[in-house]
Amino acid sequence: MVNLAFLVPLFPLIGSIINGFYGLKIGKDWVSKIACGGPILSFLVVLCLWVSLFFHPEGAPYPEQILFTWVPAGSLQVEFGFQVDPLSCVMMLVVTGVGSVIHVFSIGYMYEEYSYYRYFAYLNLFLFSMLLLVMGNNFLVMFIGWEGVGACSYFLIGYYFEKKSACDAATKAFVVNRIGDFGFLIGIFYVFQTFGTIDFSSVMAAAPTTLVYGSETVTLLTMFLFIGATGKSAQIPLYTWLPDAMEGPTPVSALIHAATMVTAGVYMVVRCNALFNLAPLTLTIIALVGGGTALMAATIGCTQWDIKRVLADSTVSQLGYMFVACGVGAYTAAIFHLVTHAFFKACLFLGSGSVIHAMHHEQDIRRMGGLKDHMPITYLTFLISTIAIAGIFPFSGFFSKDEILFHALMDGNVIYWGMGVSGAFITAFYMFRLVFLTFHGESRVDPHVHPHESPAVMTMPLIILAGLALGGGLLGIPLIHGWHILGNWLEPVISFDWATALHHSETVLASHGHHESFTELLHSKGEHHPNVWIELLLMAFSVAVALSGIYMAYLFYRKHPELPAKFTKGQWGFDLVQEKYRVDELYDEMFVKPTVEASERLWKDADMKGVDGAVNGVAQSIGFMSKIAQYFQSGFVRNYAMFMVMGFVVLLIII
Amino acid sequence: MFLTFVTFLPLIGAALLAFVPDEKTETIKQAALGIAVADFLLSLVFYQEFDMHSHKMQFEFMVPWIEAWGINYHVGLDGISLLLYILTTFLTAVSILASWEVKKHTKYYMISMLALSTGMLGVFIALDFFMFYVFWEFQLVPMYIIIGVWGGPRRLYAAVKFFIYTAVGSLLMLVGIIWMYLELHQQTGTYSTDILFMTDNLKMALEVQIWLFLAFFLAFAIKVPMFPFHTWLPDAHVEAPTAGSIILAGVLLKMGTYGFLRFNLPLFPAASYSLFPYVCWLAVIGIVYGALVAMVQEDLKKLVAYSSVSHLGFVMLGIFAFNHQGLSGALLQNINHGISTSALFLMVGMIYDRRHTRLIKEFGGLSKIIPVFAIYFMIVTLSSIGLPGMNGFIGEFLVLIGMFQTDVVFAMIGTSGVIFAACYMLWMFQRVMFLEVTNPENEKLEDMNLREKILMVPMVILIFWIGLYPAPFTKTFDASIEHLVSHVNKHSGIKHEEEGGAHHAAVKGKATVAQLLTTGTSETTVLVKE
Amino acid sequence: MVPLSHYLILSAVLFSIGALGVLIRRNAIVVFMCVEIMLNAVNISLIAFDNHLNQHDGQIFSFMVMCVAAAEVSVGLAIVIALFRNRPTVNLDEFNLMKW
Amino acid sequence: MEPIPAPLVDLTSLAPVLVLSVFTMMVLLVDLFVGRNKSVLVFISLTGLLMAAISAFAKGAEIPVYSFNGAYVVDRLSIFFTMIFCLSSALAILLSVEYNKREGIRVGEYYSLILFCTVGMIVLASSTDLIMIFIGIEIVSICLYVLAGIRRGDLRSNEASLKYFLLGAFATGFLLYGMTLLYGTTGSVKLLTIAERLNSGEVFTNPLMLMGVVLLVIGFGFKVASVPFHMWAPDVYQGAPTPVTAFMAVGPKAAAFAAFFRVFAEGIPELAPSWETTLSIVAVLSMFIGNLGAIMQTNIKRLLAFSSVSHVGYILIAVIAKNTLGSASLLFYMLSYAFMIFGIFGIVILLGREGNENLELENYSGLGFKHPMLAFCMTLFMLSLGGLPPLAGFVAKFYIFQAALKEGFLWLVIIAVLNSAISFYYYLKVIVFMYMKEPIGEFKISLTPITLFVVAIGVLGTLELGIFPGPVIFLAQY
Repeated sequence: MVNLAFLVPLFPLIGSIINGFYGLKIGKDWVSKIACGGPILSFLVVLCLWVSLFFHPEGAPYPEQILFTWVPAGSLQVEFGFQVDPLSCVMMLVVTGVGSVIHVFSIGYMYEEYSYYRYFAYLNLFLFSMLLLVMGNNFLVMFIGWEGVGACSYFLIGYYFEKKSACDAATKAFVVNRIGDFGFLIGIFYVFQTFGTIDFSSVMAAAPTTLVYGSETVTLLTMFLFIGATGKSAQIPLYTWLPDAMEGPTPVSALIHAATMVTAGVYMVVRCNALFNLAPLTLTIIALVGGGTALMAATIGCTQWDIKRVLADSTVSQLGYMFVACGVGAYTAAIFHLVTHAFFKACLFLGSGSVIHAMHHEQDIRRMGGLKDHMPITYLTFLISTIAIAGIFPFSGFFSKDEILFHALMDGNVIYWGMGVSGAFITAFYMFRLVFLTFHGESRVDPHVHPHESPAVMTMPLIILAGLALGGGLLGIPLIHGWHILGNWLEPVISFDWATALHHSETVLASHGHHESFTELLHSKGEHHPNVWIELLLMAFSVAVALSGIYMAYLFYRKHPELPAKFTKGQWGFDLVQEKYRVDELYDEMFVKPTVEASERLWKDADMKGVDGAVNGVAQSIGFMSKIAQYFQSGFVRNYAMFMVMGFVVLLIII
Repeated sequence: MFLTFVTFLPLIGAALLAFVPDEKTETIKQAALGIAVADFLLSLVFYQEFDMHSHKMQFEFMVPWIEAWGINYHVGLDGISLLLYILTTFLTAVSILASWEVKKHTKYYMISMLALSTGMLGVFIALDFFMFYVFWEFQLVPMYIIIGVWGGPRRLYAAVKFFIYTAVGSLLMLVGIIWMYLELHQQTGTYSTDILFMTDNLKMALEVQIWLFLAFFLAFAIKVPMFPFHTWLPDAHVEAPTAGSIILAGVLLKMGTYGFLRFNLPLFPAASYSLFPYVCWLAVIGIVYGALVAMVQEDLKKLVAYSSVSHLGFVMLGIFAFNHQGLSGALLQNINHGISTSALFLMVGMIYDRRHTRLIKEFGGLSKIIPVFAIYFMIVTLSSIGLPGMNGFIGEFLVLIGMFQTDVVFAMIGTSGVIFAACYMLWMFQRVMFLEVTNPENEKLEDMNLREKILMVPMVILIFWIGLYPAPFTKTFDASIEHLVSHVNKHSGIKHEEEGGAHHAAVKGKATVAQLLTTGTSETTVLVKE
Repeated sequence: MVPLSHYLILSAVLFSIGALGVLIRRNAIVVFMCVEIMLNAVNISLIAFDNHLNQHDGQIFSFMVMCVAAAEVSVGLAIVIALFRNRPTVNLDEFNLMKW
Repeated sequence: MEPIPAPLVDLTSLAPVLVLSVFTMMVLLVDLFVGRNKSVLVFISLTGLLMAAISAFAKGAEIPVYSFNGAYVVDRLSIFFTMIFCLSSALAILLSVEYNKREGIRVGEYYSLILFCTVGMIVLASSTDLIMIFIGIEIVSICLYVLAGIRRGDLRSNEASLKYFLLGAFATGFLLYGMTLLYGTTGSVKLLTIAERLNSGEVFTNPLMLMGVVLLVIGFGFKVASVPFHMWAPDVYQGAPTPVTAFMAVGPKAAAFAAFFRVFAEGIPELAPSWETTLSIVAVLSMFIGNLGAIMQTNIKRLLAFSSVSHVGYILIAVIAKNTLGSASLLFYMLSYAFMIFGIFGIVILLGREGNENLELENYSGLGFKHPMLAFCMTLFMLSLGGLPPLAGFVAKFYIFQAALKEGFLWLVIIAVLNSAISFYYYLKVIVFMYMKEPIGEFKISLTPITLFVVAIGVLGTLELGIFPGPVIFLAQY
């Protein structure tokens, strides 16, 4: 069964090749058929794989499909292989599933575009790379996908390449991602140096008995990997590219910058949980970064007027949640939130896409309002997803977010939890702000524009995704033991043998002379049965928080629309937030400009004057000397004789 | 014998071309192309016949040349030179096809091209120092003529600079060669300039090795070119005609790295070990410096030229990693750079033929006007950036992972080059291909014609082939690299008691990083544990 | 009996006088004369050495020198005459068509 | 009274000298009878040279042979040099044939002078006695004085010969004085005797002797045109008729070097510590000044003059090395130099035409594509002079460096190497003009056969010595 794995990425690849080279010839209909056919087919294959996993014997290693040896270099033998285990299977399902839906949506959304084929070629190519990323059985194959998705996002952000802003955004996205990839590469090097291999299975198996808990090796290693994650998943400090990435077509934002690519970092961390578990320091940093990002992005979200930018910021902050979960070692929760987020955020983006489509590419919510009558389906689905993201029972967001918050408090500390909760409050506020401003209230729409409901090809996906956003919570029902489907499903991947690991660390440390005992740590890691009441209490609290946020939004934007202006007028703080804390400018001043100027100087001064100047200087000095030498050749016999005598004297003196 | 034939075939062809009357340009072009292609096909035979499992020289052929001095005509191929050899024949064919539009003195152009090809091939097969030097200097002349006659406005300056700069380095190498030749006689009583013989039988103290290493280093470093010796490259590239740039970037630069692999490492292992920190510093400086400077260039060719400086830095880093990954990465990167950069120069040349300018600010929005060109250009650009799945990545990855095991610091600095590569390449691409069409002259550019497609398709195929399935390429040099690594380690290992500066340096480098982060981490880890 | 050194000093002095003449005089003919003086200075020292070592090589040598000197003078004068035909002067400083 | 010892005369070892002298006389005689057509003279002199070359082997295998009680020797050096002399004189004569027709040099003595000069060179190369050396030098120089001024009507020619003559005589004075002092201090004029006396320590170095050595350096230095005694070379090279220039650049220089080598390496090697430094300085100066002077030149003959000065610098290294390898490399270098120089001057002559010799570099611009073969040959010679493989010049340099490194003169070799890098600049300049500049006027070149023949010989020699130097090296070394 696993031997079908290679088909999964293959279909989109074929699609992209066909569309890329013959797209113009075969016409839009065929383009769309091929483009959507690829993902859907691979979705079906993934389903088969998924089913096959049910019959997988307990405890046996998960099957891998090795296609060929990719990079043979002495001790380093990298295979080009795919890995089908619960984790990757979940990701594949999400990617192909959501991917197919979004493809379908794009048919409607992009239909007027001239270079329709180009769009779908890129989109399929993206799916291909994303699937490589999740399916790769070693770091390097993952890295192909890792950079591949970066490249595709570069293409797709720069899809409207006549717009300067789009190009800049694309380049920025790629370069920032590259900075992350730099970290990731170094991480891979460390992995190879420590384990002598870069296959996931062997590395993870060897980790407990190779690494020492909290040693700087593992800390460095994981830190570098995490830098990679921050780049891809838009965390502080590398998050700035994501909001700009909204220059791309909306479905792209839905697929790449909400549902799939940006979650790659989370996936990678979870995939390497065996390593991260051993690096407490890294985990702390991850949690802090995640929480910080969640808060910061949320605050920014409150102040934006561009519908897509709001969603982008919310994406960033939701990713922050996932990292908090990783940081406290609640990998299931992270994946859980990843999945639900994929559903509702994709739905939100597509909804916004449908709105923008209806409004003829108007994205400013100040020129919207009262759309709910014009486009009911869009409104409904959008609302559902909004409630979901706000985390109201029983929508999917509620379950995943609460699980994260719960773990944040239990396994982490109150700080993380506080960050999470306040983030939740703000999220609820700005998401409903968005809803109110867009759909409710009297219309502020430009009279020439006549908003209308989008065609079925666009609404169907919305409905599907809304449904998932609604019911997605069922994957992880809390409280009742054993009902956490996702948890049970992922158990084999993220189970970690603390006992051996810590024991090994102790022995190693002992051999190096300093005796530390990890026993109490081991106990803390042991299976804890939290008090059900505490959990319930937390849930209630967070729901209350969300509701209050919603109410506040209602207060501000429905009841007293004049309030916000009062509060924000001339508030430097508000301006600061609205300008996204001026981080872009900061980076510009700190890194971009200096680099460019330095390069200029390097070239003009160091290279042309310095290095090359030296070379030419030698040449010129020789030329000068030869000029001087010429003047001795005066043409007068007596001078010649004089020189002879002088030579004689000189030699005589020397001898 | 067959090797000799394939090597000298272009020269013979050139000699024959000399008798064709100048007017018959078409015939001349076709003939030249025919010869080059034939040579390429013949050279493929070597790949076919090559025994991948032995590090020994193959297709060896030796006849006495100057008995009085014990100099032989001795040629052969091994894993290190095989691919470079084939690459040379390939690029010769490509560049002749690329210069189809040359109007001025076509005949002499083709003659110099073919002569040049023989010179380069000779460098890669020579197994005798005297011969090596002969070819090494010989190929300067046709290149000099090509730049000087068919080059751009400042061609004279560039040509003379190229020639003399290279000559200075190689002349010092000559002194080194003679010195070793006499020393060998002192030790073994036989006069011989045979490279293999010398490698096996010549024993030198460390400081002697260091001096000789430096003599050779200068010659090769100028050719590579490494950081402080690189300034001839941009001038030469900018002024040279397209084909000249292709050959220059594709093959001539590789002679330098080849020299390091063939001479510096095997002959002076101890010196290589003890000097490796300095070489690596130059290499990483070259990587970063080249990238930064490339970022701010206004001239496309200059940009690519500086990017070569950066890429070759990777190669040097790989060579001085002294381990399998690094070396195979370096060799692979040689080929990759040969392909990607040549392709870049090709495409720049195509634009140049259409617009007669290479200034970036003249362009913009081309991908709308010439989409096919845009696709190819994008692929080539990405491969030069080193996107995984394309050739550039494998090489850089291997180089860096190899260096990482030898010295962390250099590996890290080197890896940062990956970021800069993205910066300058994509920025260039954006300014040339994206945005609106600002310059009316660009409105009516015509897209690639058949000849240009024929030129580019093999390049692209190779780019992806090496990127996705490099085994056919790597397996040619695995054995040789194994042997080289063991040789170097053995002979420098002996010296380790006396010196070991190298290892100290390496260890120190590692230590510093470790300390930096340990001191940072250790107590914080404690903090977290409580 | 005059010691060797006297002869040598004499010849050295003569030689220097000749050389100095070559350096400072402008007239071609006079320059010849100075060269002749130098040669004769050499002859003196030759004879002196010869006498000192009581051999005959020195004398032979000095004879040779004389012949050669004669030959040189004849050639030299011929050259000057040829020159004089084209440019009626014997001032050396006027002959520098070719320089730098 | 004891019987008068009959002087032991060994005619066979003198054979080449005698043969050549006879033929020279014949030329003088025949010249009286032939009218304006001098081709007979050419024929006779060529035969004479051929005869001389053959008769050089009269001694057969048992070399070296010393005769005239150690004043005259036939050995590897002398025979090989005799070959070079005959070759160069022959080539010079061949060059002159058409040149003289064109430039209207109709004097028959011309050829006899060249032959006399050759006689002098042979004497010079094979004499081991200060007196003989002196005589040889003088024969050579006097002939050259006349040859340089052979174009009586041309003021430049006159000036050249005058300068050459005055300075030559001046230098002769120094040389003589040096010889005298050497003779006085060692008590012998025979190099061998001097050598063994110094060796056995009968005589020890004293200031006079050293002064003598320096004076010798000046004398020979002038003849080979080494800095700072080179000043005459550019002017004379420029003024003299082109074939004579070529001749001067090769034959007499080679002869002077032979004597130079004999005196210093075979005569007074014991004094090496004192003259090594002196000669090294002279060599280094020659290289530098020669190259620097050449860089700025626009007249090809002056350019070649300066380049020859720098080559003298390289060759002096061989003298300094003073081992057998040194002498062999000296031979090889002179031979290859002969080929190159005659080839180049052949081309120079071909480019000239009646009334205008086209000696400026501009006259060469565009030659490359008008007369590709000619330009190709010129390129070949230039690169060979620069020392680029696989050409004669490279092998010769390789040889000399080898000799020097064997004696441990690393620094000299490095300086030489750097200099040859500098020298590339002006050699390339010629190529630049030929290929990379547009022609200023179109060429009226009459490819006259004999001159072409000389050029061809030059090319063949350059390539042969470059690609298959084996046999010649063998001859030179053993």
